[in-house]
This record gives sequence, structure tokens and C-alpha cells, in this order.
Amino acid sequence: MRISFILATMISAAMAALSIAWSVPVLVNGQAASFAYGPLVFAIDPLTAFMVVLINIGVLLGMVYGISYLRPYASKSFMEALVHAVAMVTLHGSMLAVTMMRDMVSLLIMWEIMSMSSFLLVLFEGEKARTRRVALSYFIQMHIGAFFLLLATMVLAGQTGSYTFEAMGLFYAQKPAWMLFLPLFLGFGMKAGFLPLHTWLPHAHPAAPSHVSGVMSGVMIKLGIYGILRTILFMHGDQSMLGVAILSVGIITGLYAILQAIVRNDLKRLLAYSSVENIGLLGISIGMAVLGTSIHNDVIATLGWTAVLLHMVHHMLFKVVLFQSAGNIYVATHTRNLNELGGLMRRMPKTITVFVLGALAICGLPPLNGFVSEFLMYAASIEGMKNSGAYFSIVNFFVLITLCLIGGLAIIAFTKAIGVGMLGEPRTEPARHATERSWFMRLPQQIAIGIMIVMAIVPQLMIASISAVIRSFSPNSDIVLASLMPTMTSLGIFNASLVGAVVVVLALRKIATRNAQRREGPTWGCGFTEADARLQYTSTTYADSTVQLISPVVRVHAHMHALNDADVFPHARTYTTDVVDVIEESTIQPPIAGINYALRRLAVFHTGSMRTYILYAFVFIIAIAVVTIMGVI
Amino acid sequence: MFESIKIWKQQGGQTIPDVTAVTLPEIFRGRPTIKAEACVSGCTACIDVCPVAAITQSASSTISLDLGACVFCGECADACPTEKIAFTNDYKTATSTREALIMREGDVGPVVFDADAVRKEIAAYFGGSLKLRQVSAAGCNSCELELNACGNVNFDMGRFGIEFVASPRHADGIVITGPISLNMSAANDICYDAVPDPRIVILSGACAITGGIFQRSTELQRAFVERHHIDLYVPGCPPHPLTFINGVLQLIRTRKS
Amino acid sequence: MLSFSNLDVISLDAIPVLSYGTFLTTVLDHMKANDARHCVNYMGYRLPNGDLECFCVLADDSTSQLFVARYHLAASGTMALPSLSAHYRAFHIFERVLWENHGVQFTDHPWLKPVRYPHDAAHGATIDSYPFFRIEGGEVHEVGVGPIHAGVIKPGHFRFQCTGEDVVHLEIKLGYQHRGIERLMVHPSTMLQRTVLAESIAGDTTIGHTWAFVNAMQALMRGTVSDAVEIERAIALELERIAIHIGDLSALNLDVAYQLGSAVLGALRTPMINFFQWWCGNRFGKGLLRVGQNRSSLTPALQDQLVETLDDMERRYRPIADTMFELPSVLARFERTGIVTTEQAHIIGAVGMAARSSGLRRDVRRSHPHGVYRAEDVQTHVLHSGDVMARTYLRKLEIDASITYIRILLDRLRTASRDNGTLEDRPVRELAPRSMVVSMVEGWRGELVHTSITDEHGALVHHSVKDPSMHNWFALALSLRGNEISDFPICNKSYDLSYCGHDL
Amino acid sequence: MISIALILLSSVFFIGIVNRTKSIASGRIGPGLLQHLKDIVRLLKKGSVTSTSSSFIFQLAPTISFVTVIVACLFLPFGDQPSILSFQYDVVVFAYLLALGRFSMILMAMDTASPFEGMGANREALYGMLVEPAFFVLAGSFAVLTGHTSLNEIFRDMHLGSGVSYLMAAFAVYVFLQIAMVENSRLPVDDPKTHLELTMVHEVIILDNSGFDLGMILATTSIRFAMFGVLISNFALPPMVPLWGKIIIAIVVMAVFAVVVGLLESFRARNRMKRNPQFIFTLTSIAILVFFTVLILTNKLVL
Repeated sequence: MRISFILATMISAAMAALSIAWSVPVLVNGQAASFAYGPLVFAIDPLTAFMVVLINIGVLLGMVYGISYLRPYASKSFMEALVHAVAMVTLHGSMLAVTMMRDMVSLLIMWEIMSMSSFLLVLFEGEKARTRRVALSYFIQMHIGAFFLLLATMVLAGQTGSYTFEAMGLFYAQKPAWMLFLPLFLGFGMKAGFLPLHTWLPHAHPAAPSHVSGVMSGVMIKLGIYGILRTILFMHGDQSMLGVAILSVGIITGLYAILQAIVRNDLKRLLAYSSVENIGLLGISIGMAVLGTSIHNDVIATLGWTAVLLHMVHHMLFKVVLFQSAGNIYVATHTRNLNELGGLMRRMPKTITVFVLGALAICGLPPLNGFVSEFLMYAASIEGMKNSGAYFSIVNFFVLITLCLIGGLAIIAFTKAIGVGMLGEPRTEPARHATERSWFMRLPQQIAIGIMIVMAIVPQLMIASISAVIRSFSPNSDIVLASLMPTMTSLGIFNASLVGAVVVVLALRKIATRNAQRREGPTWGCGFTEADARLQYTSTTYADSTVQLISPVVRVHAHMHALNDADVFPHARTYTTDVVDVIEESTIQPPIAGINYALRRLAVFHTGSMRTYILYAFVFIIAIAVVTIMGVI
Repeated sequence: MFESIKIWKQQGGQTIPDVTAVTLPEIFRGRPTIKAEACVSGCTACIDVCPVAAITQSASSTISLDLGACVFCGECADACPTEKIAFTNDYKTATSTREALIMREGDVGPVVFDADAVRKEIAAYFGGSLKLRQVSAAGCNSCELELNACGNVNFDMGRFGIEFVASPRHADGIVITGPISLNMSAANDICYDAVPDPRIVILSGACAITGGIFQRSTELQRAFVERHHIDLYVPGCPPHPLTFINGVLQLIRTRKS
Repeated sequence: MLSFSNLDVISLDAIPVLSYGTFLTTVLDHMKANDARHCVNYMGYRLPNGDLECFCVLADDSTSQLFVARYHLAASGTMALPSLSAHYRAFHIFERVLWENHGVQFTDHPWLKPVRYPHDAAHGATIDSYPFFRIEGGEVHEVGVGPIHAGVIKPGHFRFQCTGEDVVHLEIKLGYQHRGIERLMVHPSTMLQRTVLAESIAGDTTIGHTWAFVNAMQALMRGTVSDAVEIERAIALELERIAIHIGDLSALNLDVAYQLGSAVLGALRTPMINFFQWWCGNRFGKGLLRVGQNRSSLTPALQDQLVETLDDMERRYRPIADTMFELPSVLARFERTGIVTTEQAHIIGAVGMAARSSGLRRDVRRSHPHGVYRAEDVQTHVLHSGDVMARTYLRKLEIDASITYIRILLDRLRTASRDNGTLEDRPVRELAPRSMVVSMVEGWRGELVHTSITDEHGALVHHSVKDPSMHNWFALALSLRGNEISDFPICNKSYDLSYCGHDL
Repeated sequence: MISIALILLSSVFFIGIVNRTKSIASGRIGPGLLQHLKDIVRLLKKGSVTSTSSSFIFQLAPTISFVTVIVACLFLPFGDQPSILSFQYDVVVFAYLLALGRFSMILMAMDTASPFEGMGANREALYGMLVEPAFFVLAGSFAVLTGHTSLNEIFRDMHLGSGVSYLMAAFAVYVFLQIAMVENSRLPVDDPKTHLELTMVHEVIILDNSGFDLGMILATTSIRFAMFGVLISNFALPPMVPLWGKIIIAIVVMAVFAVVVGLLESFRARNRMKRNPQFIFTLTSIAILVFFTVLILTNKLVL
């Protein structure tokens, strides 16, 4: 069955080669190019070229990983395997196509194909009722997003008589920006996962197989950001209110999502929330950049756009690394529950080391690439505090506080994931018997880590290579970038020398301790003679002190029959918790429950058979196309 | 705040300036002496009265007293018809060898501290800084209280860089108090194993050195004491803080010539 | 049940042997009759023919009465019995010891777990295996502390079931200190060996345990000591109380990192125990109490020195005690931390300080007075909040009360007779045959109970020691429920229970 | 250059002065000024015991933590004397270096599979997260005040003039002092003296470290403390004073800092663990006060 997937990978590789070949010159020259195939026009400007590179790297890493990840699923029927492979290629192609479309109608159609192919990918383990439920919820929510995009298209076409992107510029010049931007932001933001539209993401990403989760979290949500960037590209004039609005959504998204990540016990769920958090960071950066552009502060604008673009690539890389390592852990232990893991560092050191590096990067810590983009965000906010009036100072002051809170909370979330799930002693038998995965399953992550290291050491080259994209957002960016380059060069050298310093000190340590006697022994447990893996912090309890600070934003329901005063000798008790995403519970769950109820009544649609779902997907793609074109006309 | 300063002033310096030159009250039962004179013939009063069998009579009918077992109850001195045995107020009884704890007839001088028995790495590593992990191996709490007192304002052992620490990983040795019960022996081993090299072992109190009053108990497991080199014996029931501090200071400041 | 009082020597034959069924209903009826009754001891020993003879002693605090009942279990008969603990939780520890030492299976015992792990325990378990209560589900983490604690403290193991920083449940496992004291007591020994052994039951309660022991022996010898000796012993006991209470106040300050309090109070303990050194040559009063006599008496010179020491101590102690109980940062740690309700204290049968800080008036000096205490001039304080603050503040009140009481005793000592005892000339005599005596002394922790039983030759066949900690350890466990784990040290220190007194 | 030399020099005495102060405040003689150094030297010579539960992270973390603090020191200027490393926005680098050190120490603690160390790691992560905003708000405020974004330039151009600005500097110094107390796990957040596993933050994290690594950790702690000392003394270095004068001022300020730490630890009790977040929040709010003062000083905010 893997044959079909290998074949798919080869097709994808070809697509990647072709699209990159088209894109690189665009990035280098800053000149847009376009190719027409009949009525279909594929246009490549610097932003598209940038997205093309990002998508291709992410998808290829995912597909190479998928080849070996799929090995345990040999029992899948040929049909299912074929659908999976085709959906993967379709996803890749549609994502590339989305970035190349230049009018809302064709974008919407490509968007629908992208959604549907990812829906089929989520359905891969459709034999599990839970996966089917999650996929269905994903399906519904994606169409809520599509509906907003459709609405935006209609607004655009209704007001300007055209649905090309150029018409957006026309619209923004004449009408209040929010009338068009709001539906667009809701539609694209749903894909990206901005609050409160994120609710599908923490379910869909973990439910998909790990190679797909990486692609979805690392790449596909960036298409949402792409959509927002694309429309901002056509904005003019003072959009500072809009900037503040995006920024505020970003702040709320980032803080809320990282808090959710802290309380999650499911490793992939934690990673999914961390993706939402990074979308929040991107939102903050976009907001700052829009603000900077609006007040004609080129420094803030340039720093902001650079941070946005770099962080998109960075996040793609470490999210692929993290999801794939999580996939390796899942294959080795068959659980994603951190409370059932532990002790993996001694059993599968190479996988876990990669995970730790990924976590280091996603927490924005030096010396990895995550630090570079967070550095730019901080720089933008400090500039914002410094350079403008009180209002902007205070707005940026909130950004600054948010950035460092998110940074600190991310450290809690990822030290929890690593500390509880991978270090210490194994908590269950499966974790005890986990073994290292093959080199081929680790290869894509190592490649990604390699790219990350390069990006951390020579950030100035990375920025230079996307300067054309930055220029398209902020025309005067070249001057700012020129003055920023020495700092970025220093930062790169700093990153490299930090590693160097650690190596030097390690060497000195080795020399200094060569004569000292070293022994091994059990961890000091106060002389207690029965070691027990229960004597370790669990994922739930590690998060507890944070939860107590922030409830009721994050609600953890504990279930235990309480001990009362007279219960001197208590009877057996069980303690379990479940975490509620407050926003999900109050916004999306009631309608979804209603739809589910309706679907149960119409059981005929809900067959559980792959073919039916594929049929639905086609029906919807056609429906969307028809409705769009009808609506526009 | 003013109240605190008043208290602080009233408190003043409480520390014993020189721990090596304190005179304890006469009644304090420190190092015993046994005069070198013949006993009343056939008299075994001291041997009979001793609750811990610390007093033995050799073939030549000279008696010796083992400070390692002695609980310093003083009953032998009372029982002796000729006042041959007497307890002095000398508290410097800690020593590096087991042999030096045996008081023989005619021993009137201080307890011998054998410098040659001190391992040479002790002074090299711990001369100015020594962290100890205490193991209460079924001690009755009087030794523990006295070891705690070593660190209080009065005795202030910390000024010599000697401190008790929480983790044996941070420690340079263990101080055992109590007769080492069967139930504590495994924990005691674990604790010793957790101390990085080089490490020392100190036995504090009669119980730790010989089992003391619990010698005959079936609930002890004293293999540890036989298996390992003991660096310092601190006799007493319990040892006076000054005994302990002086013993440790002697141990870490002895440099073999 | 046979009614008697503290230090009465009763003939074994006067105690009827009940069947277990009758025993159970009789004891339960007696417990039901009056709320002020609690179990002070319940123990058993093997008769020469292998049968098990068990005694249960109840105390009625309101009437100064003690009650005893006994039953026999044939070596060949069934060992599976219904338990008293099923009805009154406070019996749990005694029944566990009976199970551990003699294999009596209490079928409906709610907490039948090992206590001391003697080498020949009937349950066969070793110290490495203890059936801890655990909360299932994989989301609670456990914290195991001990047996080797961070400080210079005795060994015990504390197992916390935690959700983050909060403790759901604490279980305490002891037994590390088991040295076989009760066995050594009946091992062929001299009276001096037994006395030294009594001094070593718990070094911080040297005076208390030794007094309880010598009282039991003196009673069995049908002898008395002079009034002066009795008063000196009471002074020694109060000195011990002051010294430990001050030391504990210092330690409590250390645990909340209030350095001034810990340093000043720590230094104040020194003159108290140094006074013992001046009096008897040992800082803990070891070697002071002997059967029939005190090895060194409180001479007028020493009495003056004691007055001086107390005056000086009071002068330095008042300001720091006042400051400490006014300092917001200290009070914030003590107040409403580690609450044990009166109901809980009653259920577990708490005694001494632990009971008095939770609203139960339990003080042997008043409820079962012996010797000097018959004058009823000692003051007992009771606090009701049951938190760390109550236990800390109770210490301050008791220090004050003890200072006052020592002054009263010193006055009485000046006029007391030194030669009206009957044991002066010959301190060690034969013990009364086939007798039993219960000796209760209120140590600083609470009631110390030594129960001695002799055979027909006057030889000691059983000597049972009960430290108040046997009851009170459960109070510590309860005090942690719902508290922060970082408050454990102050909860623990506020009780300062004895490990070795429990483990023997 | 001067600051790193000063930091290394004063780190030798820093803990010593704190402990001397505490000894005197409790009426004892106490250990000498160099006791901490002796402890470290002994540990550097000693052997080690490593836990069988732990991985290479346990071995690596102390080194990383040490390097981060040393490198962070390289960013610190001394008055108008430039630091060794400096570039725009290096305040961010400074804070993130400390965060990296914290990250590695947390993982090291979790690596030992001990509940105590998990507890310490948990607390460290939480307090680290809470204390960061206070630092950044201050850094941002000074960036606004001076118009610069590197530590070097901020301290070079921090001309204090009016009474309000001194008040602001006083607040800032107070916040930095308390940040130093939190970062170095001192009272009232943590108590380095109790030696009780259940109540500590920093000491429990290192419960399983021994030998060279432990020595390095202790050295890191004292260097980090001295680093905050130099940071604070930078507020008291007016540009007109000659270099030797500045050095004297810095030494005096640091000595006072150490004495203040010692006194703070002598006359109050530590917080209840759950009150700590609240305490750290207070620091952030004072930092926010500084920020608004700066806005007024720079005429951004007109009341």
C-alpha cells in the first residue's frame, strides 16, 4: 500500500521542483510572473513565491516522513491507501494553487479542494468513531469559513463589480475597510485558527496521522495567514484601527491558546494548541506591521513584516519537527497521553533530542531560529513603545507584556511535554518498552533541524532572500533592512558562539573532572526503598499551579469523590480531570451538537464508508464553485 | 522593626568564641579515668552495674572501659568502693580509631586522636568546607537534637564551614546516629551510596558505635559498621555538641606529615 | 470492666477473663457511656502456654477512673475476630500492633496495615512493602518523603497524594526506628538497664518516659519516694516541656524562614537544657531519675540558679514571643494552616497538645493526677481553632504556665520533706507478683502510659509503652488534607511527634 | 570589560556578605566571607554520582546554565564603559539567555524522576514566567526614556534629572532587587536556608546534582546575583565621575545590595507558596508605574 504513497511523494517532488523553479527567480528579482493555462491563470509574485517555498518544504518533509510512518497501516485496503495518497497530492497541489490564484472565485474553488483533501486526510483512521466525529466537525467548520469567504466575494463583487484581487484595492480605496476585511478575516482566520475560530484545529490536527498533522499545522494554517496578508497587500491609508484589532485578536489568541496547551495531556493536542498560539504571535506581528505602515513608521513596519514572514517559515519547520517526533513517540508507545509516557529520553534518545531542539525553538529560546523571529517581534514592540505617542506606546506595551508572558507560558507547556512525557522514569509498560525508530523516520526532522540551524546562524541571509516580499508590503523597507542587517548578523554570530561557548565549557568540564570518580546510582529519594514511577509530577499536576492562577479562563474539571472530615481511613478513590476549551464550549459546540443530532436522524448520510465521504467532498467542491460563480454573477 | 532591633541588641553575640576551650560544669560526665591501682580483690561491682557491658576485666585483672558502648550514666563510679573510676568534665572524646575509645587503667590524659588513621584526602578536600548528611538510624532523638544544636547560635558550627545538608549528593559524608535498626539499614546503605567520592563516615553516640543500650536487641542490622571504614567515632549518650564539633574539626584539620 | 486509677497496683486475678464477644460489647458499652472516655492502652502478650492474653485499658477523663478488661485467645483457636476499630477509629493502632505481633486477624478493621515491622512480624511483610492508600487515575502524583529527611530528624516515610501543590491525602508510614524496646524490657535485665532503656525510648521525652517507668516500678515495689523527689521530678518534667516547646518555636520560625525568631528562640533553649547539665550532668536529664531516688537532687544553690535562669529566660523570651505572634508574615503562614477539627481529634483519640489545640481537654496532670499533681495547681490551656497557629500559640501558653508552675513547685520544694519515702534505703526491691500497674504521666507531647504486668514470681512479663504519638500521628496526616504541600514542614513541626516513641 | 571583571570579583564575596549580614543579625559568628568560594572549590574537585534515571540533559544543563549567565554578563555595560557584546535590542537577548538557563535547569530537574525536583521545576517555571514581564516593562521603559534599545546605550544615556526621575529610578531599583531575589530564589519567594525538600524552589532542583556540576551551579548562582548587583549599581553611576570613582561606587552599591538582601532575609518570614504569584505580580505593577512615569517624563502622556 505504501507504493501509492511513494508514488504520490514523487509526484509531489516534481510539483515542488517545478513550482520552486518558477518561484526562485521571482524572489530574487522581485518581478512577478504568470502562466496561463486556458482560463486558469497561475500568477507568482514575491509573496506567492515565498509561500511556494514554504509549502513545498513543509509538504515534502511530511511526505517523506509519511512513507515510513504509514508502515504499520499495511492492513489498510488499496482503495483507502490510494485515496490517502491522492488526497495528499491534491492537498499539496491545491495549496500551491491557492497562492497562485488572482481572483476570489478561483481562490475559493482551490480553497475548497484544499479543505476537502485535508478532510479526507483527517479521515485516514476513519474506522475510529472519534476520528469520524472530529472529521465531520472539521468539515462543518471549514464550510462556515468558506461561507465567510463566499460572503466576502459577494461583497467585493457587489461593490466593485469584479472579483479579482485588484478590485480589493479599489474597494479599500472607496469603502470602509472592515466591510470587506471582516468577512475575509473570518474566513481566512478560521483556517489559520484565530480565536474564537480555532475550535476545529485542536481536534482535527491530532486526529490526522502525524505526517498530515505536521503539514496541516505547519503549512495549511499558514494559508489562512497568506489570505490575510494577501488582502492587506491591497490596503491603503491609515488602517491603524484595523491594526489594533488584528493585534488584539492576536494577543487573545496567543495567550488563550498557550494556556490551553499547558493544561492538555494529549501531546498532539498540546502541539495543536501551540500552533494556535503561534498564529496568535503572527497576528500580533501582522497587527504591529499594519500599525507601523499606517503611521508611516518604516522601522516598525519592516520589523513587523520581517517577523511575520520569518516566523511563518520558522513555525512551519519546528512544527513539522515536533509533530513528526510526536508521531515517532506514538508509533513506539501507541499513546499520546503524557501521563502514560515518560522515560523516553533513555529509550529513544535521537527522536527526543530532536523534539527538545524543536521545543527550544518554539519557545523562542536562543540559539535556534525561533529566537530570531521572536527577537524581531520584541524589537518591533520596543520600537513601537519608543517612537510614537502615548497611545501607541501603551498598545505596544501590552504587546511586550504579551510576548514575554507567551514566552514564559510556552516554557511551561514544553517543559511539561518534555519533562513529564520524555524524561524521568516511564510511567506505563508501553513507555518502558519503547524503542528508537528507524533513521528514515528521523531523517525529515533532522533535515528540518538542519535548516533551522542555518536560519539561526545566518538570519541576515534569510531576510535578504525575502526582502522582495517585505518590500511589497513596506516599500521603504530596504533602508530599514540595511540598518537592521548588522544586528541580525550579530544575532547570528551570537547564536553560533553561544553553542561554541557551551562546547568549550563542556570540554573544560571534561578535563577538570577526568580524575574525579564518577558513579551511577538511583535518584535520591530520601532513602526510600521502593522506587515507584508514580513518584513523579504528572502532566495534570505540573499544569495545576498555572491553572489555579488563570481559572476561569481555563477550566479543569476534577472528578473525585471528596474526602470528608470524618473519613479518617478513606476508601479507594479515582481522580480524573477533563479540560474544557471554554470558547469551544460556548460558541461552536451547541450548533455542532445540533448538526450531529440532525445527522443522526438522517443516518443515511453518515455511513462511515470512505466512498460516501469522498462523494460528499466532490459534491461540496462543485456546490461551492457553482454557488460562488452564481453569487458573483 | 524597632522591636526587632531591640531583640537583636538584647540577644547580642551568643556564640561560644572558642569551642576548643570551654569548661563544662564539674558534674558533666565526660571522659572517664581509671586509676592504675589494684581493685578490691574479687570486686566486680562496676562490671555488674554497667548497663551496657562497657567495662571488661582482662586476664591480668586490670579493667578497661569502652567509650564506644558507655552511656555515661556514671553508675560505675558510684558503685566502685575505691573511687577507682571517675568521670571528668573533659568533652574532647571523639577520635579517629576504635582502639582509642578503650579507656585503660592509668589512662588519665586526653583521648588519643591518631593522625595516621586519618585518610589524607580528608584534609585536602574538606579542610575548609565540609557538608554532612545525617542518618538517623533508629536514634532516640537526643543525638539528633545535639547535632542540630551544633548548628545553633551558641555552638555555630557553620563558621567552620561544616554544615548538615539535605541531599547526600551535596554531602561529603554521613553521620550515623542510633544503633542502625534492621528497618533503617537499607536506607542507610542507599544514603551512603548516594554520597559522591571521597566520602567519610562518622558514628555519633554509643548506639551508633556499638549499639549501646540496644546491643542485645534482635531488631538491629549493624553490618554497615563492619563493612566500611569509619573516619570518626564520637562517643556519648548523646555526645555533647562540643564533643562533635571538636572531633570533626580535628578530623578535617589533621594533615599527615 | 474493672475500675481503678493511675498507679494502682491491681492483682491480675481481679480482672475477669472475658470471652472475646463479651469483651467487645463491654468495651463498646463503656466507650458509649461517656464522651470523655478514650483508650489509653490495648496490648497483648503470649502466656507460657502460647495463649495470647490481651488487656484493654480505658480512661475516663471526667472521673479520673481507669477501666481494664482482658480476654484470652487460645494458640490453637481462631485468630479472626471482629474489631473495635470498626466502631471507634482510635483503637486502630493497637489492633494493628496485635495483628503485627501476634497474628490476630481483625476482619472488619478499616486500616489493617503494618506498624513497626519487627523482624518476626506475623504479617511477614518487610519495611519495603507497605500498602499505601493511593488515588488512581494516573493524574495524581505522589510525593514520598523519607525515611531520610532533609533536616537532622528521625526517620519516617510520608506519602502525599497531590494535585499540583495541594495535598489530597497524606499517609504516614513508620517503623524505621523499631529497636524492640518492649522486648528488651522483659529480657532478663537489671533495673538499671531498664531505666537506661526507658531514658532512650525518646530522647526528647527522657524525663517523661523515665518518670512513667520508675513510677510503674515503684508502684509494683509497693514503695514511695519522698515529696521532695516527687517535686524535683515534676520540675524536671516542666523544664523538659519548656525546653522542647522553645526549641519547637525556634524550629517553626526556621521553617517559615523567620531568622530572628529562630535564632533567638534557639539560643533560649540552650540555658534550659544547660540547666539539666548543671543539675545532673547531662543536657537531656539522662541519669537523673532512678527507681526510688533521683541521682542528684536540686540543692538550694541549684534552686537559686534555676530561679535566675528562669528570670533571665523570661526577660529575653517575652519580646521575641510577642514580636513573633504579631509579625504578619509569620501569622500568614500559621493561621488557618493544617486544621484538625475537634471532631477529627475526637475520632482519632488525640491526646496531649494535639488534643488541646483542637478543643479537647486532655491533660493527665489534671484528669488522672498522681503525687504532686493532686494539689491541682497546674494550669491547662485549651485552644479551639486546631490550626498551626493554635499549636504554636498553645506552646507559648504552656511555656508561660510551666514557668509559673515551676515557681510554685520551687516554693513547695523548700518546705517539702526529703525523707518520707519508703524506698530511700533500699531503692530496688521485689516486684509484686501477678500484678498489673498503669502509670500515666503527662509529658510535653501528652499522656505517656507505661503498663507493667508481672508473673507469679514477680518477674516482669510484659511492659507496654505507649507514647502519645501513637494516637497523634494521624492528626498530622489529617492536618495536611487540602493544604499546600509546602506547608507540611510547619504542620509537622507544630506537632513534633515522636518517631522512636511510636516505633519503640 | 570592567563589568564582567567586577561581576566575577564580587560574586566571590557576594553570598559571603549576605551570609555575614544574616549571621550578625542572628547573633552568631557565622562563616567567613570566602566560605562560599571554599564550598565551590571543594565541589569542583569532588567526584559525582549520577542518577540512573537521568539522560544527557542532566549532564548538559548545568553547563548551559553557566554559559548563559556568563554570556548575559558580557552584555552588561559599566556606566558609560561599553560592554563586550552589544547590538540593538540586546535587552531581549539578555532576558532570553536567562530564560534559556531556566529552561535547561527545569528539564534537568525533570530528568531525575524525583517528585521534589518536579516540584521545584514546576515552581521555577511558574515564577520565571511571572517575573519576566516586570523585567521587560522596565527594559521597555528605559528604551522609551533614552531612545535606545541596547543595554550599552541605555545606561550610557540615562541622564537622571528631575526628582520624578529619581523616584522612578528608585522604583526600578526596587523592582530589580526583587527580580534578583526571585531569580536567585531568595526570600520571600524561596528560602535557601531551610534545607526542606517540600518548600524550596532552587535547592530542590539541584537536589540530585553533585561534584563539578553542583559546584558550577553554585558558581552560576553567585555570578547571577553579582550580575544583578552590577545591573543595579549602573543606576548609580553618573557620567561625570571618573572611572575609579565609579568602581568604588559600584562596589559600595553592591555591598549595600548584599547587606540589604541579608537584612531582608533576617527580619521577615517567607511567603506561603501560593502567595508568591501575587507577590511577583506586585513587581510587575510597580514596573508598570515606572513605565507610566517614563511616558510622562518623555511628554508622551500629558496629564
